[in-house]
Amino acid sequence: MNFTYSQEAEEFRGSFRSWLEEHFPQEWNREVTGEEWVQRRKQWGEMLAEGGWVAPSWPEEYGGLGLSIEQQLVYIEELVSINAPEVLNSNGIGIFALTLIKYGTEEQKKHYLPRMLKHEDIWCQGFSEPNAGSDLAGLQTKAEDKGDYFLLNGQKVWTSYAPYSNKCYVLVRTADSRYKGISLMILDMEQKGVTVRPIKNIAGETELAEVFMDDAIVPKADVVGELNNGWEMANFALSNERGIHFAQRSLKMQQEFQQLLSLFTEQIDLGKAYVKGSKLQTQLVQSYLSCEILKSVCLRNIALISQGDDTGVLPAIAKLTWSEGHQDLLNTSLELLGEESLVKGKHEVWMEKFLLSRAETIYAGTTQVQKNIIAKSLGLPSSKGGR
Amino acid sequence: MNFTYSQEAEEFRGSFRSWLEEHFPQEWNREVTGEEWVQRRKQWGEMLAEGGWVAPSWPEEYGGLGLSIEQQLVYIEELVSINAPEVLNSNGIGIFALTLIKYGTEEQKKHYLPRMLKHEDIWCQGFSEPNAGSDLAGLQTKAEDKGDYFLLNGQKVWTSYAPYSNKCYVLVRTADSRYKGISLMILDMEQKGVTVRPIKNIAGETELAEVFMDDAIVPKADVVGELNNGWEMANFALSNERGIHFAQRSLKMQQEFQQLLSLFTEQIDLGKAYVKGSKLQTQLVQSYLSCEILKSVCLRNIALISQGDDTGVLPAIAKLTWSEGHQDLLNTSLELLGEESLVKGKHEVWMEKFLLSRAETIYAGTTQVQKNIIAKSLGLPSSKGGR
Amino acid sequence: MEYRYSEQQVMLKKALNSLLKKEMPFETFVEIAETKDGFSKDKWKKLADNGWLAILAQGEFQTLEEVNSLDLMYLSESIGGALFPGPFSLTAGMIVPLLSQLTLSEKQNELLLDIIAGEKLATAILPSLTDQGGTVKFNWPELINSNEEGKVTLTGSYSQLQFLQNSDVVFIPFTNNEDQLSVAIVNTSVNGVKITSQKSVDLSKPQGLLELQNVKIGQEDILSEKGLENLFYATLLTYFTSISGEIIGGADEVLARTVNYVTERKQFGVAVGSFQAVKHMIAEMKVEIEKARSYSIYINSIDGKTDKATWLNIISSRYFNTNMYKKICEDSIQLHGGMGFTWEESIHFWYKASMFQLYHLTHPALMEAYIQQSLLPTAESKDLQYHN
Amino acid sequence: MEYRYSEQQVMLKKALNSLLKKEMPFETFVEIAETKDGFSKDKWKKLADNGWLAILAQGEFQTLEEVNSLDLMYLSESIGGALFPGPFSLTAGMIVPLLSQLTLSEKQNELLLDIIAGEKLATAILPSLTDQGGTVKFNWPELINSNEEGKVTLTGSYSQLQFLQNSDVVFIPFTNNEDQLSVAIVNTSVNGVKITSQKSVDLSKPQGLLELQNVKIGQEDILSEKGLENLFYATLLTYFTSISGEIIGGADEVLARTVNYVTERKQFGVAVGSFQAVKHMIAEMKVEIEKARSYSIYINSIDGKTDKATWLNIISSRYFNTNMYKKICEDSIQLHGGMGFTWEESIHFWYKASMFQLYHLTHPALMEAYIQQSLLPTAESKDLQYHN
Repeated sequence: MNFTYSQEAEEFRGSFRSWLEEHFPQEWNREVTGEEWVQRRKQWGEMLAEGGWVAPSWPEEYGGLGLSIEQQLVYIEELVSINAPEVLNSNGIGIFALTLIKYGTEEQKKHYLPRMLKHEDIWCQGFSEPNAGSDLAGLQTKAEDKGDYFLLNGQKVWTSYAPYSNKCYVLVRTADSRYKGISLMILDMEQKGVTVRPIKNIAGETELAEVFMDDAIVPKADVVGELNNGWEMANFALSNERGIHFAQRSLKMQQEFQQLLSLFTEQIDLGKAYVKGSKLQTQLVQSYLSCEILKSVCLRNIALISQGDDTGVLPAIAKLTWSEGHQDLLNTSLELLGEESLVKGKHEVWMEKFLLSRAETIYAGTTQVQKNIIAKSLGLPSSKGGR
Repeated sequence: MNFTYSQEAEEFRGSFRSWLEEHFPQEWNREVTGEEWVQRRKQWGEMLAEGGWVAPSWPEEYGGLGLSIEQQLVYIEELVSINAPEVLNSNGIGIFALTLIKYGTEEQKKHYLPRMLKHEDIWCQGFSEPNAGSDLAGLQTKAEDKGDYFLLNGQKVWTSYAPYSNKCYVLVRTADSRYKGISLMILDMEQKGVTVRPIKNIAGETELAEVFMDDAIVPKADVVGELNNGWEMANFALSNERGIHFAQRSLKMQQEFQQLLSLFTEQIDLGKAYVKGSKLQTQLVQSYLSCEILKSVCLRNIALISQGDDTGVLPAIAKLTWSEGHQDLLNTSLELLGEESLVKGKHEVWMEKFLLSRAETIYAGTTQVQKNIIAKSLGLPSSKGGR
Repeated sequence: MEYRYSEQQVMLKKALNSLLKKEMPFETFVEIAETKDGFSKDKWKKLADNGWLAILAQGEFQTLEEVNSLDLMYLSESIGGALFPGPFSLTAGMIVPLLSQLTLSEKQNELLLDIIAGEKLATAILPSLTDQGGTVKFNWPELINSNEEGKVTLTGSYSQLQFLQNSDVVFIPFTNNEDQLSVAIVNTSVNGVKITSQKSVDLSKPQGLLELQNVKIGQEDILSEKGLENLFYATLLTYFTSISGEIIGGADEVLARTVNYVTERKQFGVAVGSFQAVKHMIAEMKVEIEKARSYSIYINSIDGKTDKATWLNIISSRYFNTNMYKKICEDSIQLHGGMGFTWEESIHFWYKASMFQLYHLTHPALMEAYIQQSLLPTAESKDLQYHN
Repeated sequence: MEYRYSEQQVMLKKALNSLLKKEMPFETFVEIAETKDGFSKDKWKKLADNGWLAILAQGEFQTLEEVNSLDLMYLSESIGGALFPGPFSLTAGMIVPLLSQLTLSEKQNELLLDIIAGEKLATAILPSLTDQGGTVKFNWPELINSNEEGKVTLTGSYSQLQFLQNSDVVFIPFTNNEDQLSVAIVNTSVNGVKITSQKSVDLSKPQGLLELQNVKIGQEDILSEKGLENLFYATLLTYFTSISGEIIGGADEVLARTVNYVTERKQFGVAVGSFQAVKHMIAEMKVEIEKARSYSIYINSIDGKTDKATWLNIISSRYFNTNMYKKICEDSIQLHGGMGFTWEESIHFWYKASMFQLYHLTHPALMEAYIQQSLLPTAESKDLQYHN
């Protein structure tokens, strides 16, 4: 058992940190929202790409850093510590690219990967459908073989950043078989057959969208991997998220906990008596525990990946620990603010974060789906569904 | 909406209270356990019977008081307020007797009811089996028609007070049909074919027992109601518990809450610092709420019964509120005592009560079964099982 | 004992429901919430036209006999279910019963009639639960006031006053030199009054910042009769009862929508509602709502109230109800899956309303402390009346 | 980074497991618990014979190199899983490492060898978490002592000392005139020592009442070297780590038994474990256990500990673990249905062991307060070392 970083990881930290110190814009301390935020994410992606730092997990031959998982953790730590924005193409770079590298043709890789790095193409994910969320394999978007191309008809939902994307990696139905009838394709969003309709989320923002395909065209050269092998590729793509993804969440949550502590002190100084009540003190302790436990679960997970071992149900446990703990932490921030949390003003960011956090027990496998997975791993009969 | 007692109820209170003041033994303030406790319950049953007060819900023609539900509530209130023991035959008097009165023959009623009142027969309930608890209809004890009598083979479990009983009302399988193959019979426990094996419960006590039937005989005259109509009668019998039963639990719990408050004060006076900590203060508030809410749910339930209306899922809600709230209340008592709760001594009763309370979310329909019932009432597809 | 609503109650409820169905269908609410800052004078007048604002009016303004706070709670369930965007509970539960029990001048009388008719909208500063030297009780917000030449001068500010930006008058309680409670009736259009709309997350209850700079109030606009404070607190109880009704009605509506959703919605080829995990969550929602309902009805129906016990009851049930409401909405969002997270699925409107309730006048941590001190009174708090 | 046990660790674990399987199968535990008041000297010696009590011994007593508290925690999981009825953590985690790091007289040396060999059983009074003037920290129990003619006289009582009735000696810490910590080694058979067995609900950890009446202790039976207090606290950390292992191992065993039960047990014609509500409860149990395991391993593996942070870590994980253990057992009982409620189904033994853990030295409310004050230090508590 050993949670110290390898020498290589620390070396990487040194060089990355120097680059960041030189290049990360000081003025970005000022937080921005909306369109400005999206542009900042794009700009940051371009800057990192220019420096060669944008794709930590890709092999070097494709323009990545070829980092070990420990180094990737360091990469994330450094970015979180300076409060850097996530690059706009994170979905493509972190999830789809590795799938393309494993399953794609040389032509596809040569064409798409450099453009992705440089943020010339912005990618979104077309997996979920109105009737296929937790039940992803129930997807119904139809791709009809028309000789040179496929004709796509159907609808995707929960497509993050679709309004800003020109490419979408999309799962479509190419045969009847539930799992063996799904294919993965690259959809050009800038065509007549594709309509994007932004969905307002609970906080009133519109990063999410529905994507309608109405005789949309995908040339056969844009089919990824073998036809009808999409289910395997989708699982591969989603599994890429698991390791480093939760470590990032964990780091962010630790940062938020520190902000919460400051808020506590601030409210006490303002004479808000309820802060000293039993309820909030207990909640503070619970949030501290969640942060520490999540950190330890994530490090255990990464150590296992690092040594090439199966992580078992740890990703599911990390998901549950994070999503529930994070919701509770943000809920505590509202309790600290009391009535003030309701209105726009100095502390409005907490309400926004809180509202957005309601999705965290839903996306990337609902709480109930995670529990199904864990129960199955214990040898209990498999089950489906639930929320 | 009106939760005041009717005049008749208050009149009944007056007369019952006078009788109790005159007859309830002062020396019973001293609590006893084990065999002594059982004897006290029997003696109290005999005393009440002698005064004509033992069967509040029975029609007067059978020796009961023929009380309205409101009067029954008053009856219970008066008994709880003086901390009277439950009569030993409560299971027979409160549950089986009403079934016998509705479904039994005149001979059965004439023979069994007076003996039950006077505690000449002590009754236990033979419903649950090792593989038929939540799934009661899965019972397997077989009753074979032998002309004049039935021959019983099988096993019952969780039979409260079986070691003290000489009669048992027992559900047996008389045909294959899951629900339409169950019959209700009166089993004489004092015969060769019946063996009672006490089961130690979690607190080390042995009120519970397994009952083994090995060619036990039930004369046909002791079949209750129609053959194969046992399921209906079992449901009728169990539903008798629902109204007044929870009111009794609620009253007891209010009493315990007062004791808990005293314990709080006592521990504070002893300088136990942890009592003032957030955790216990919050738990105290929760227990207070549980008591008050349970009281209001029970009164609503009784008011509905009183006016002849369907109580819907209120009994299920009362069961959940009581069992969970009661476990929490007792848990708080242990937290108040801290390490002291672990050993025998002045406050040992709290640990005993706490351990026994673990069964409360299991018997009389587990928590999960109650939730199944409630979900079904909302129009969701019916489901079975769970814990 | 009786657990049923009377014929009159049932008739009133039906009438209100049918009005709401007609005037405040969900699309109308959404439109008002999103485009009209949460208030429509037109709809408010519709409510008033039918007499609903005077349901608890007393004396000469009384329209129905034998109507009490429990009736109001029952009716408010419909208001909360429909998320009616207007200060119904404040007006019908507090302002109208309060004013109608006072001796009013002709001008004041007219104001009350205007309020009842929905011609004028009024809001009020209310006392809130605070911790004063270790004892939690209701306290008045502090406003600087001076009393010169028969005029009272008010200076100070008050944040997050409900429906302020839509109101014609504000009732402002203040303590006069003799430490006695008075209430100033301040026209929102007079000099020295500044009103700023504060964007609230709860779109059914707009809030505003009130700033007063040397606002002079003449005696004719001051209520100060003897017993005013007690009456104020008595009607505050009715107000709390009414918003309890809003909570229970809102939670009920959310549950109904959730049951509907999981019944319609399919996953793995079957209705989401057929998964046991889903069913149990819904059952738990039902349990919590019925607990809240039983408790609230009970405490509003029992006889022999004493003042202290009444406040403990009201705070205890409010503590339970507000938590319950928020939890019900959160479970509902979870059960709606991705849809629950969108603006388009409607649950978030109730969710945000539940957050308004959670912190409105009575922070949950202070309610908890209030109950604690009532159960285990310390030397300081033992003999206090809990509101003054 | 590495998340795997070394070959040596795995080998040790296997050896211990095979010993436990042979010497402490469940029936044997039940017999000892029910008929021998929770201790068997014979079984204790079997554990000692294989060197397990000296696993953390230092200096000349050391048997293995590079063994630390994390190894002990790993091994203690097996002890907790088997509910081994003996003071393993106290002996191997605290008494042996403490004594082996002190300068001992020949007689004391012999005692240590006897303890390691299982010939003599020792127990010890430990400091516990208490609230002192608003600050929560570890404090020594108070015993009256006087120091005359080179002899120390002890008077006082201490309740619920683990394995007291089975012990040959008791280590009793006391503060001497110079406010320095000393430890008296008291033979339980000497005059003035009265021992009463206290029937504990946890049948794997018998407890007793120790009463001392003017017990005179000679200098030869007093440990008082410089740095003793710090060493005492350092080994107290190991002790807490070891009982964390017992907790995690116990919870693991309860989960395994539960999974087994719901897989075998049928209801409505199918295994109970196929109901989603059951599966989800079990999944939650697994989650909580793995959280506890991850956290405990992590805090015992990180470098660069500072004293304050170490105590916060130990208390935080203990707070989590003890609650987790109790909850796991409660869920298990629920999942066992009626069987969970009987003495015959075994879960109650672990359940009761979890209750011992919950209150042992560190009441959960005080742990919570300890964490609170570490996170939001007040003026008084800010600069304190948390144990003295």
